[in-house]
Amino acid sequence: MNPLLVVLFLPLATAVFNRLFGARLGKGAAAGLACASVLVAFAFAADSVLGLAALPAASRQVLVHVYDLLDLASFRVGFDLLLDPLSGMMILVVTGIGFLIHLYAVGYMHEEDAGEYARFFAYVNFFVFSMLTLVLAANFLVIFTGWELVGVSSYLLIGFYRGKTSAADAGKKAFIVNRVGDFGFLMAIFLIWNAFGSLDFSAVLPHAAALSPGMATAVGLLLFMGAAGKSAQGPLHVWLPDAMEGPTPVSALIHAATMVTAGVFLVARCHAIFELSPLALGVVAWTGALTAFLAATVAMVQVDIKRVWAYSTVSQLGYMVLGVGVGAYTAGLFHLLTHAFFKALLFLAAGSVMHALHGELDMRRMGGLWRKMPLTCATMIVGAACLAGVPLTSGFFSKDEILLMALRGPHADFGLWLLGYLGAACTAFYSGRLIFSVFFGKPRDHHAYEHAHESPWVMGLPLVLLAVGSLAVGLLGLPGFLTHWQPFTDWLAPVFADLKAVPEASASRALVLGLMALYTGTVAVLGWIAWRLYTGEAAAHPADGEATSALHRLLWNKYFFDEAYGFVFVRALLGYSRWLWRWVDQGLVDGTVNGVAAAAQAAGDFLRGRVHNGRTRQYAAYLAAGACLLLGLALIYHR
Amino acid sequence: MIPAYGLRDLAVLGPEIACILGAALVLGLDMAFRSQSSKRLVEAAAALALGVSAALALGRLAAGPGSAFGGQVLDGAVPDVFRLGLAATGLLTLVLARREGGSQGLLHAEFYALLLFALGAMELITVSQDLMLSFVALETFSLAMYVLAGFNKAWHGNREAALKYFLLGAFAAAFFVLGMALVFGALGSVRLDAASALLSGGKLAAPREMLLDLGLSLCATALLFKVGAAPFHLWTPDVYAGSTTPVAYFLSAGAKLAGFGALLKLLGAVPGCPAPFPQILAVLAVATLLAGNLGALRQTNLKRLLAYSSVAHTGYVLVGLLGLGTAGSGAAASVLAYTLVYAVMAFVAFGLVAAAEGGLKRPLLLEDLQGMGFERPYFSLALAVAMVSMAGLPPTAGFIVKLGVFKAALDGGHTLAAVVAILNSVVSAAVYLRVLVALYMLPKSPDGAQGGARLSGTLGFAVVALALALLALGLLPGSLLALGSL
Amino acid sequence: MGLREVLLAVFAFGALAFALAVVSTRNTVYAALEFVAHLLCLAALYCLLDAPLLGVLQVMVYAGAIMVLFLFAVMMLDIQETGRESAFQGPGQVAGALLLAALLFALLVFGADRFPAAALAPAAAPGAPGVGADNVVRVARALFERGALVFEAVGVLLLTAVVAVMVMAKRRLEN
Amino acid sequence: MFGVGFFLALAFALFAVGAFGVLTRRDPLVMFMCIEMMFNSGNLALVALSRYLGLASGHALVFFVVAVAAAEVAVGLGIIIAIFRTEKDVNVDHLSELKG
Repeated sequence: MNPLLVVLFLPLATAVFNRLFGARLGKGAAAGLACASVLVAFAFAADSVLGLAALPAASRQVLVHVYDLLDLASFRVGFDLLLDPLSGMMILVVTGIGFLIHLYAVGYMHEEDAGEYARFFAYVNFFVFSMLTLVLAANFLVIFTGWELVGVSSYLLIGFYRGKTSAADAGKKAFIVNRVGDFGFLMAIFLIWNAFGSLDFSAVLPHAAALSPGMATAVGLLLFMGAAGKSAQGPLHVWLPDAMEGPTPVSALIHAATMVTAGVFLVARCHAIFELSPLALGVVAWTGALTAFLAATVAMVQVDIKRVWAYSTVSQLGYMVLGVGVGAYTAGLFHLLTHAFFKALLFLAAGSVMHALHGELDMRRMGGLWRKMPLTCATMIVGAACLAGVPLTSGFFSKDEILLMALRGPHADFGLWLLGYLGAACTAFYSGRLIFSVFFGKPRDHHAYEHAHESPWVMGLPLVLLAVGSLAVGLLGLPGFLTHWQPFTDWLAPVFADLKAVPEASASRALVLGLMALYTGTVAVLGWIAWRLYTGEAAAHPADGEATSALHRLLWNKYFFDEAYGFVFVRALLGYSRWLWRWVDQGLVDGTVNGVAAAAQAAGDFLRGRVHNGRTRQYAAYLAAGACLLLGLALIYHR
Repeated sequence: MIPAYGLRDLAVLGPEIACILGAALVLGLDMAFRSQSSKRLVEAAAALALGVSAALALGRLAAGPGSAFGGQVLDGAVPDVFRLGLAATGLLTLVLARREGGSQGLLHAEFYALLLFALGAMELITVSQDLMLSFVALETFSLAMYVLAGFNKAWHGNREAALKYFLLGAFAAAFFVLGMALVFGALGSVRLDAASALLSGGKLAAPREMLLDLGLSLCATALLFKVGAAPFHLWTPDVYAGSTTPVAYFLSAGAKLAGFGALLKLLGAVPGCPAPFPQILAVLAVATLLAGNLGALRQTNLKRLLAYSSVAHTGYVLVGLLGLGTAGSGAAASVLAYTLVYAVMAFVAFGLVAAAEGGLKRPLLLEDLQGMGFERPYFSLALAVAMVSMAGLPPTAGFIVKLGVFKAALDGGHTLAAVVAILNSVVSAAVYLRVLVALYMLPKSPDGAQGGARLSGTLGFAVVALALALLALGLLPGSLLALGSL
Repeated sequence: MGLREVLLAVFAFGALAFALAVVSTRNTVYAALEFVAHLLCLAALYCLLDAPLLGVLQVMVYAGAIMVLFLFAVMMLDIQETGRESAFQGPGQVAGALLLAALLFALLVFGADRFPAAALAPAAAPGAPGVGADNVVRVARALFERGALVFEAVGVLLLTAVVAVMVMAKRRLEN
Repeated sequence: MFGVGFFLALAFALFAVGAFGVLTRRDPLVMFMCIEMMFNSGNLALVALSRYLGLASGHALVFFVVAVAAAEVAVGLGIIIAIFRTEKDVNVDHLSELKG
């Protein structure tokens, strides 16, 4: 039996078992089983990937046929799995980080009763299975199935806390916004089916050039519509911040590390189609860049730490999409990999803080926590440093590569780079802001501070492992001028071997170093500004809706004026961000989504109230009108 | 010359004859044994008749297409599977009636007899090539259905449902009569095979073609009324909500199978489905999808929700019919597959409604399901599977059949209708999600249905088995798609 | 204009006039009687259109049996109550219904009557045995030879109707 | 003057009058009579067309339609009587509790 089948189906089997019998087994057994299954899956995945690595680079593709989904004379689709360097990397991420998050959840969820506990692990295992189906798919039908399954499991987990209306609403929103994206994906699949008569990647992607330019653009844009829904790219990002209603490990696993990267994965997988259409690639890149910048500015004013990380995730996904949009697939995927580590870490650390403070998430009520929870503090600083792009961390290398490609790559554009750069500056600011507000300065809520405590080892261990991983994973993709040892690029090279021009930035070493210096300087300055603003006694957090009084305080307090114009600039940006969040993001984008839903409901109510009013004779009138309609159409369109 | 009809002709109608003889048997048994114990006997006889009918339909399927009674009847793979599906739907209705019948006053010989008469007529209409025969069959099952809808006259809802259904159904039937007259004027007969022979031979002058189109459109009105296509659908929520649950299921699934079987025959009269039929179907499909999905969006009464959902599903099937003009689009097969899977999904849904409303003196509401997810795990999982399948998500059979109808429409060049249909599945996701939210995410409501929702006996077994079948067909859709090669 | 034409005109006018009377009469009993008159006009038209068998059938089954059922129902339901209420809903609904009915009529006439002769199937050659001469024999052949299956189906329909009426007529089905 | 077109037009007119009656009358019995009127208009069209085409098979169709209509009347009146037997007021509009 192929080890891939174990990787795929073991989590499913455990999920089913835990859902049915987990509650009776007790907590320990349910959790142990769930963790063990993912660990075993990881081991088998590693084994498969090692086996793949042993093959010569050009033939690193293993197709596993599970069974025929349908087999007609003209048309065959199998439940086929494809292991290649791309999916190999993804299964390691899903099972590896998935395992650490399982481990963390053992501690995090321990207050739930046995039934809920087993249910949680069943759902998470089911999610792992769904995500593996998605990444291992060898044709569009299987990838769509996986795509929908992760949607369903994400939805189940967002609404995990029963009786919480906000959780149910968030789950519904996530599901429906994703359906909008899926509509595009499904249309793309139909177009591909029509054009190629097959859904197998092996029959479609190598022959993508057969598509007419217009068709390639249509397919590309529709595929990206699906990708944007899953990867929370504006304006379909509205579901992701609300999705934080779910348990924290879920946020870490699904809404940061794995599922949301599915869109990036899809674009990378179908790059052959995107490469045919400069328009589609342009839309991808600009969507990514705008999302990266705008979401980063919104993150600057959030006070709920999970929401900060949520908008940060939207922003970082924007970078990945920007990366694949400018043709820097390897760079985008590398950022996917590093982000999976450090964002999982950041969410889990946030969960640890939340755990310590009994559910408190408002950073305005924290402060000085480093004394109480040094381990959480240290690991979160590591994660935030990676996120902010502090030099020599993994995030620094991966983001640097994307920005370089945006400036000098095959589809470069200065505007893309500028948006990316500004977004990176904002990222540095909000990362610093969060760390300093939570862990440094003076405690702002003494009662909560007194009761804070470090989390147990099952939660601490994953934090440490992820912190180490976050730092170490950067070594896989050091910049080209430092070393010729490029394991990540080499590993993915076979996947992107079909690209005509090797997507390498044509930049001089001086430019590269200059840019690195620029980023480093930016991070340092903004980090310092954040430190000054958020550790002092007069911590600069305005209360809700008190933007004017904060401005007032700013003017009143000469201290800030003395510092630097930078503060004024930051203030202005903060004001802008607040405006962006409140009016554009919450008002316009979210409002549109809600508005469409409300309009549909109003139309439904109209139908029910006015048309279905229970009066037989009125029904008969509609019947007669329908007959007239039929006759009229028959007369108009007669042959 | 007297045409010689013989046993060979009767053999083609075996499945119908089995139903009708079954009805006679049921009435006879009831008269012979007037005791409590005869109820089981009557039920067994009805089940036997349906089983025989199904077996004979299967036999006809294996035997290949057969023409009988001078071409008035023509079966073939698609009609035979429709007949099989109808017999199965009848059996499922018996299962539902067995559970619900006691409390809803359905366990009478007349109920079984009317059900069998209706099924016989429904099966007949799917093989009929003669509009007059179709009309008689249509009226036979309509009359039976009016009375089934009002079977329990003690209930106010039953009375209102019966009257509404009857008045509107008779009104729709009048259009059929006039349409038949116009077809007679155009052709000199009311035979569908005559129409297709003349049309494909190019022997029909343009004005006569037009008269034929008008006549067929009017006939289609009555059939579209039965399947609940907008704007002929307004009776559905009222009648489903007013009838007893087994009858509501029979009205939704049986009428869809028979109605679409008949529509396929009707459109077979115009080979290649030329204008104006695609335009008519496209307009109706869009209207039906919107009416069904939007109407269901805020519905709280579960039976009404299922009625609107039934309307929406009719819309999807109409989308599939759009591919009829294009060879190789598999339109007929997609319609067949969709209606069959709908019958299964609807059974699971109505079966669970029946299980949950047991003993409740008012209609079952969405809030009664709140918190069931964990108290009644099997009930809830089965309902969840049905809802996911109705929403058309993988890996369920609902997804596969939706793909089939979308593909048929796209192959027929009806991109816009397909896009509207796919967009509608976004709306419908919201509809079915509300059921899942109630089951799994909301706290138990204080005055929710108490004690019901237990899956037991034949109904429990059938519901769980068919919910699993929906999943299995989604994962192994080969058999479903094999319908395309019929 | 011969006698036949005059009779046709009279009965056609009568059929339409009584039809209008049925929909506009408030009292149900009168409406039923007007409907009988309408049916009798139709029967006369059938006879004039060389369908004597159908004319007789119309009188016996429709004007006779069916309308007796209607009148019986009117008696059973003690109809006076509705008589007092206005028969129609508000003017808006009447106007809407009028519009719909007019539209239906216009579409049908426009569709079918635009090509009065060409739109119809070719008529039988002159001299061929028509519908008039041996009408009963011809109808009988059509009914029992090629129509045998439909005839059987009508039998089942009537049986179904008997059972259905039985269900509706029983005061309460014993459990 | 009295060609087939005339009778078709008459049939359509009767059909429309019947439809108008169904849409406006509240008494189920009168509604039902109007439906019967629509059936009859179909029959009239069939008779006229049969005469024009010289086909007796149209008469057979009318025969069947009458038989079907008779069955429908029996069942329909059964339903109406069963429902309104206990009501004081015979009015379809009063049966509109099922709605929404």
